[in-house]
Amino acid sequence: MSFNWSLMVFFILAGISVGSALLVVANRNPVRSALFLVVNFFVLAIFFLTLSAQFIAAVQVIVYAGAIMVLFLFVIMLLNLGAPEALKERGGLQMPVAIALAVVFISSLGLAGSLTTGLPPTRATPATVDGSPYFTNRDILLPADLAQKLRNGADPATAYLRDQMHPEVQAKLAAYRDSDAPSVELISDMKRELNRLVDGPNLYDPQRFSSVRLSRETQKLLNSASPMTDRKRINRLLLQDVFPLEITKSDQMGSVETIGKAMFDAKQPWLLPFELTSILLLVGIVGSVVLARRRG
Amino acid sequence: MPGSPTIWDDLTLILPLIVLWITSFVLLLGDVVVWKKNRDLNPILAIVGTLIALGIAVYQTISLTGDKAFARSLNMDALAQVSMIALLVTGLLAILLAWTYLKNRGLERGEYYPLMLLSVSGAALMGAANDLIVLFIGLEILSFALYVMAGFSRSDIRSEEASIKYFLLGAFASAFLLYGIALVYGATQTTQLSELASRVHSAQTPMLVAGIGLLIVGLGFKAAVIPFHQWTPDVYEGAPTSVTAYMAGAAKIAAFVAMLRVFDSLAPVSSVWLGAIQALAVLTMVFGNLLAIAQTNVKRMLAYSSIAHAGYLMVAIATLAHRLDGPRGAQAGELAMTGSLFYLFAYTFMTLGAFGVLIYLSNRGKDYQQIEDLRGLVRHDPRTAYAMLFFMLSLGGIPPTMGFMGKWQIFYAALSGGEIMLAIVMALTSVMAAFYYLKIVYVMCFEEPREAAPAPAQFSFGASLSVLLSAAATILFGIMPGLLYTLTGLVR
Amino acid sequence: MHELPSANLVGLITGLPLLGFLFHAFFGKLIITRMGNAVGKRVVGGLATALVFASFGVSLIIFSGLLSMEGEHKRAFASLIPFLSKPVAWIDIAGFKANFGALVDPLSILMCLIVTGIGGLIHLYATGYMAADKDYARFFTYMNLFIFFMLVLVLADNILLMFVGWEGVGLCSYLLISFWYEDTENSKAGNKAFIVNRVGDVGYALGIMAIFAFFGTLTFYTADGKGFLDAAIAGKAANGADFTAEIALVIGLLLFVGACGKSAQFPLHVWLPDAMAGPTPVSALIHAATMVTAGVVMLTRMSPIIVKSETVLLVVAVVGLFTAIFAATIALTQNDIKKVLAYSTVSQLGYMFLGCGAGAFGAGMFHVTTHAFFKALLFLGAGSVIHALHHEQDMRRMGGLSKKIKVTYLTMLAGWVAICGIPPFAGFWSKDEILGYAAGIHSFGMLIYAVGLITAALTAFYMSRLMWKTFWSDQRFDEAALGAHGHGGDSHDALHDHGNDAHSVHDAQPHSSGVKESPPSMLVPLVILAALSVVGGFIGTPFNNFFEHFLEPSIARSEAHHGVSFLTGAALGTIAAAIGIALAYTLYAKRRATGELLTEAQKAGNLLYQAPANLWYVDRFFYDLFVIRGGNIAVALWRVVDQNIIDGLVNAVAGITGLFSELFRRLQTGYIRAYALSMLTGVVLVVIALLWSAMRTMGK
Amino acid sequence: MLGVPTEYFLVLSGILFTIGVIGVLIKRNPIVIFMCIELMLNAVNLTFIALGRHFVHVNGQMYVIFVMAVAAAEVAIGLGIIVALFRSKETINIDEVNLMKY
Repeated sequence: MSFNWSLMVFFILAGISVGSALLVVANRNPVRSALFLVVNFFVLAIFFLTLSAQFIAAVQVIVYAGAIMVLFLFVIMLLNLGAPEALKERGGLQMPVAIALAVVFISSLGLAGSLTTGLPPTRATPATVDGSPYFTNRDILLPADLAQKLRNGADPATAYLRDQMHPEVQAKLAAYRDSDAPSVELISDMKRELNRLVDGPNLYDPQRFSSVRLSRETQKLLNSASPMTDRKRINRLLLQDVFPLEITKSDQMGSVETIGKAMFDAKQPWLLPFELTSILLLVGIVGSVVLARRRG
Repeated sequence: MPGSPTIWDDLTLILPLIVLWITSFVLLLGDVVVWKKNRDLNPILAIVGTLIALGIAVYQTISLTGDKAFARSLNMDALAQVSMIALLVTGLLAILLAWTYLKNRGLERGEYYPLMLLSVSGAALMGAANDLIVLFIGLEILSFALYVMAGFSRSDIRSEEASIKYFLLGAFASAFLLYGIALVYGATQTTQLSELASRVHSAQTPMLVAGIGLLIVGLGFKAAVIPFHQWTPDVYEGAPTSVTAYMAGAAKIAAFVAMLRVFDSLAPVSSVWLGAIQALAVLTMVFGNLLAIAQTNVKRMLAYSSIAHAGYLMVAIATLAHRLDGPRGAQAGELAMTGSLFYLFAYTFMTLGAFGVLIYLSNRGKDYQQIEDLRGLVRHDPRTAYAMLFFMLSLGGIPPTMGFMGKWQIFYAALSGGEIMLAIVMALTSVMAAFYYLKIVYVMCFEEPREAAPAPAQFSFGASLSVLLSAAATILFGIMPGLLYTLTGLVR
Repeated sequence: MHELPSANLVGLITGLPLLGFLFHAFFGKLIITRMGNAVGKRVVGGLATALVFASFGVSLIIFSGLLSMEGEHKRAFASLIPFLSKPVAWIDIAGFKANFGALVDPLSILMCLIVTGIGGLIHLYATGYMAADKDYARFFTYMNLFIFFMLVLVLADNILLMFVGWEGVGLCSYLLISFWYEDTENSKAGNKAFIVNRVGDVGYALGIMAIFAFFGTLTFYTADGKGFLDAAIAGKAANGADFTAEIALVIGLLLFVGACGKSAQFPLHVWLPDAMAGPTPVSALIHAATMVTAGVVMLTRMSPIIVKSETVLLVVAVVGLFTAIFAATIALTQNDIKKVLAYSTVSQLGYMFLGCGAGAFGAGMFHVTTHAFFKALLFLGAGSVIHALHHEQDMRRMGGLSKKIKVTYLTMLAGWVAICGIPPFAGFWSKDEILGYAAGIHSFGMLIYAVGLITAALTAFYMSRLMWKTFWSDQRFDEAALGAHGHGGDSHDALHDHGNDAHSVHDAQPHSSGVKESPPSMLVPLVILAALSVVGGFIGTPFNNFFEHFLEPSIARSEAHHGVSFLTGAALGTIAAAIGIALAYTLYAKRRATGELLTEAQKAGNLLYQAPANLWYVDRFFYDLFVIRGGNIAVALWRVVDQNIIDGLVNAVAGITGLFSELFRRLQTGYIRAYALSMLTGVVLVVIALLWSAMRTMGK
Repeated sequence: MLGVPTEYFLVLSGILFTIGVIGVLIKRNPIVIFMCIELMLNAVNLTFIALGRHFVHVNGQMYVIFVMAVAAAEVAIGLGIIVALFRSKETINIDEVNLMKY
């Protein structure tokens, strides 16, 4: 790699975001502060986009830059706070001490390596993002469900896949009970076997996969490519289609579909917090009503 | 699928919360649409709703149906259930107090009780959270309602000041908490507490350490631990007294139950955080008590006292660190859990009782806030004075009150866990506490009333009942701690 | 019989006063308003008294049961809940267990008898003394509550429950001091009492911690020998660790600090004289006969731990001895009759501690018992005098009462001979016993003995002074003026000038004037106590020491022994008392008219040297030596040490804490930015501390 | 931007967070203080998303959704409080909100 373009873009955007953040703080005029905050939010939205968080990026623009900042500006205008002279900054120790402490804060985090060396070992380049077809333990999102499905073998595809697995693993699956969380070994076994299936011969057979809804990408690949060259890719996609929720389809990690499915899947821990945000918003509404009423 | 939990089982587990939510909807709509003028219906319905929720919670606790719920985002174990009971009791007493207080002030706005019930549910969620993000949302539900309630007295500039101080500092603190959650997630790839417990040991990276530090900050703010405490006296003083009473009890319970949960699952890396918790505990005990001495306003004094009590509870958290050090440590950890729950019950009863006395007295038209206002109370209102005396003795940890029993349990836990130094500091600072609690007793009993014969306080059902219930509990559970221990002892 | 008969009745001992407390708390005032002042008060007071006497009766039953018990220990475990014979769990929390149980043994039952017996008499006295009080019901509510807590204290079978009783009596004392709290000069007394007691309580609480940390239990004794005192006697903790003298030193000293607070030992004695502001029955019951001896009871209960450490014993003895002589010298200078008795109490408590310190816990308890008789008597007698003189407490305005209030005078006389240590009255036997043992302490026992004898002489002197000034000198008040316009003088009597509150008997007979003997309800207790003061000592004579023999099972064996033979001791003790009385006679008998020596001496100064030719050389010598010099020293002691240094210390501690509090509260500036800054400081410190400690542990 | 290591994003978000902290500490206008708090929250969001990408985990993004909901409710309440304060005090200088102290 001669020149890392993406790094350069990153640094440019990072510079803009830090600069706009600094200007939010440094500006005396609250209107300008708000506008620089909008700039900052937009830059963050771009970052989100590149971090495979398409949905969040959209929400960032709509909710933050759109709704929230408009509200801020509205209040500033309402209170007629455009004139910055009203709030002359006073001298004193507060500012230097505050800045010094904040710098100590970030540098202690940085120097101690909290932000740079703290990440647990993981693949340098995520499989499904860079196209590698292999699974890791983390790709198995719902190990319990995967184990259940494999054990039950309700449809021919699942049953076939299970039968292809190592007899020992099959025994383990048979012994798996719903009430237990799958052990780490079982997860590793399943991952290893899935990777073996990916490596193995083409899994596709129209009969076998008749009850599986194939994604458009899979169909395209099945129709067009020569079976030999894209065997691994096809196998991976087929497995994803058989276990749509249980294993990652991380090339679409940030899509509305993934997020929506995760959000409303009773087996994932997001349903409750999602419902709770409605309570939170209710508190917000009631609170604003109380605050907005005239005195007395 | 038979055997595995369905969504209905999950919903059953949070049935008390659902009752609270439904009650708040009914109150919100009813106040605007149905019974526009009949203001007394609001507290009555709120009480009914809380009582139903309390009944369900007690039933569920006794029948021990608790389990993880909502795909492990909630952990409705005994700790969650018992803390929910504590919160509902706090809510109940606070509604009774508010009934009197709001009526006296002409503040009977329909939104008060729904806000309070919603915040109770938020606090209960904090106590039940098995996921840091649920904890965060619970905390925000609790806090948002409290920010608004602190500023509920719109004609009082102090109330608004309390509101904005609480809001800005609270939001600041919760940003730190959130950053802490993010770093813990980065270090362990999970935010579920039950998962954390098994992962933290192998993930002792600087990122985890910094994350834990920020969690301490975020939760320490809510719990009013020094040096994250400075909002406490101002907000306690400025907020309407009924809100202060509620806030003192509910926020303390929620923050400490959440802390117990978090640090229980962080016990495998206790060597990392124990020192900081110990230091904060000492700091909080010493300065909380010290600062309370010079106060002349009862509400402010009780605010510093609440800080001091947070210090005692931090001793329990520090004891939790020894949970994995052999059988003695495990026993100490259990004791710290059960002891702090007992203590939280005690704290909520005696604090709400003390504020209740202020509210009851304010029934005379004048606001009773200064210690001076209580001069010679025993002469013209002996019953109220004795109730206050009892709450002060209990807050001071003098037997045979509930406060003593609670303090003793934490003391005992600290001793069994080997936190000898903290136990000694706790004993010494308790003496310091005698200075200011007894100042009130002294002023009430040994000084002449300023006015010859102030008008007797009008009888007010809400405040009287609330004070009576608190006093009864403080005495009963002080003499017979076993009764409450059957409940708090479930938390192991 | 190894079982205690009627063990199921033990709970009644505490139950009956508790019942009284609850009844009066809820219905007392109602009864008085409904049934009228006269009848209602009789019902309330009578019930309160009857319940305490009933409790005394139950104590007697248990006592006789205990006597009939066989076996070495004479120890039984009962419940504090009436009609249960087995103790029930009070706290049973994850490995920590404490019973709501009673330990019935000679020590506890002796104290029960004293508390309920003397307490009952004082209740009876109070029905008369408080007859005109408008808060009559409240008074008896507190009194019954006090009896309950005191009984919990002495009966508790574990040190935590004892602590509950300990704090409970403190609370009642606090409430009862405040009962008539009007005088501004004493307005800080209540606070002082509480702060000083809290200092003691910290010692006690830390002692409890230390006991728990080492022994792992807080129960004194158990049936199967697993209590911590069992362990202390066996010399092994439950986990097998040796119970060494060092551990005994730590625990013993901490507990001793606690005992000092409650029992008013130097320098924690400052609260007791001020506590006399309460009604006289309260002074007699709480601040003389029962509560203040709790420290001695506690040390006796803990004797298996205390005797293990020579150092602790010595500290107890020295502090006790010093307190005894220190307070006795102060008592010389006081003019308020109750203050004299208060300092005398402090001094006598010092004797009791001296006994404990000598390892003779039995002798200490014996003095607790006899002191309860005669000091209760003296206080009640003083109350009777005060009442007769319409709330005059200043002895300078008394005199000549021996003929006016005969019964009071005669009973006071009995108390006087008892406290002076004249054989064969009660005080003689117990004081002699203590001094005898004190003489046996180490090599310097004789020194202690000598100081003890001097104290005894001082005691005899100041008590005789009190008698002369009150009863024997000429009358120094205008009888007609008494009662006509209330009360004369500027005494700092708490009973004095309080408009709305009780004027007790005085108000009951509003138009009477002159000196009146008290009503029978007050005299009967006086007579009974006088009889006890006369003959009470015979339970513990060296010839047939029933008392100490009875108490033996409760007390650790120590190496205490008599340093002087009985006859020598008795002779020396009597001589000391005689010297004190003679001195008082020579000084006061001649000055009957004024009864004033000290003040006149200070005023007149040199004139006295030019007094008439028939000077009694002895008189002048003693006068010069003891009254002018000694008196000045005593006054100086009182003024400088007591009023300034110790009081000052207490105030300084409070002041310094307050100062720091004021200082630090300035950090609370009210600015949101400042608060946020302090939060950020906290954040930075916490994060850095965590990272630092993590790096250290990871580096390992 | 696949080639950018996750750590870079973490450091960037740390810096943004710190700038927010400084703003909270030195600004006098509560609205701007509040904006700085929003800045802090957004910095945390960036952390979450970067970590989510690192772990190929949808969790990181889920957290952000909740944080955004919290932020929205917070804005509603916070601005309400500020407007209410302005109405009664006629000033918005946070240093004049100083009735209660010591």
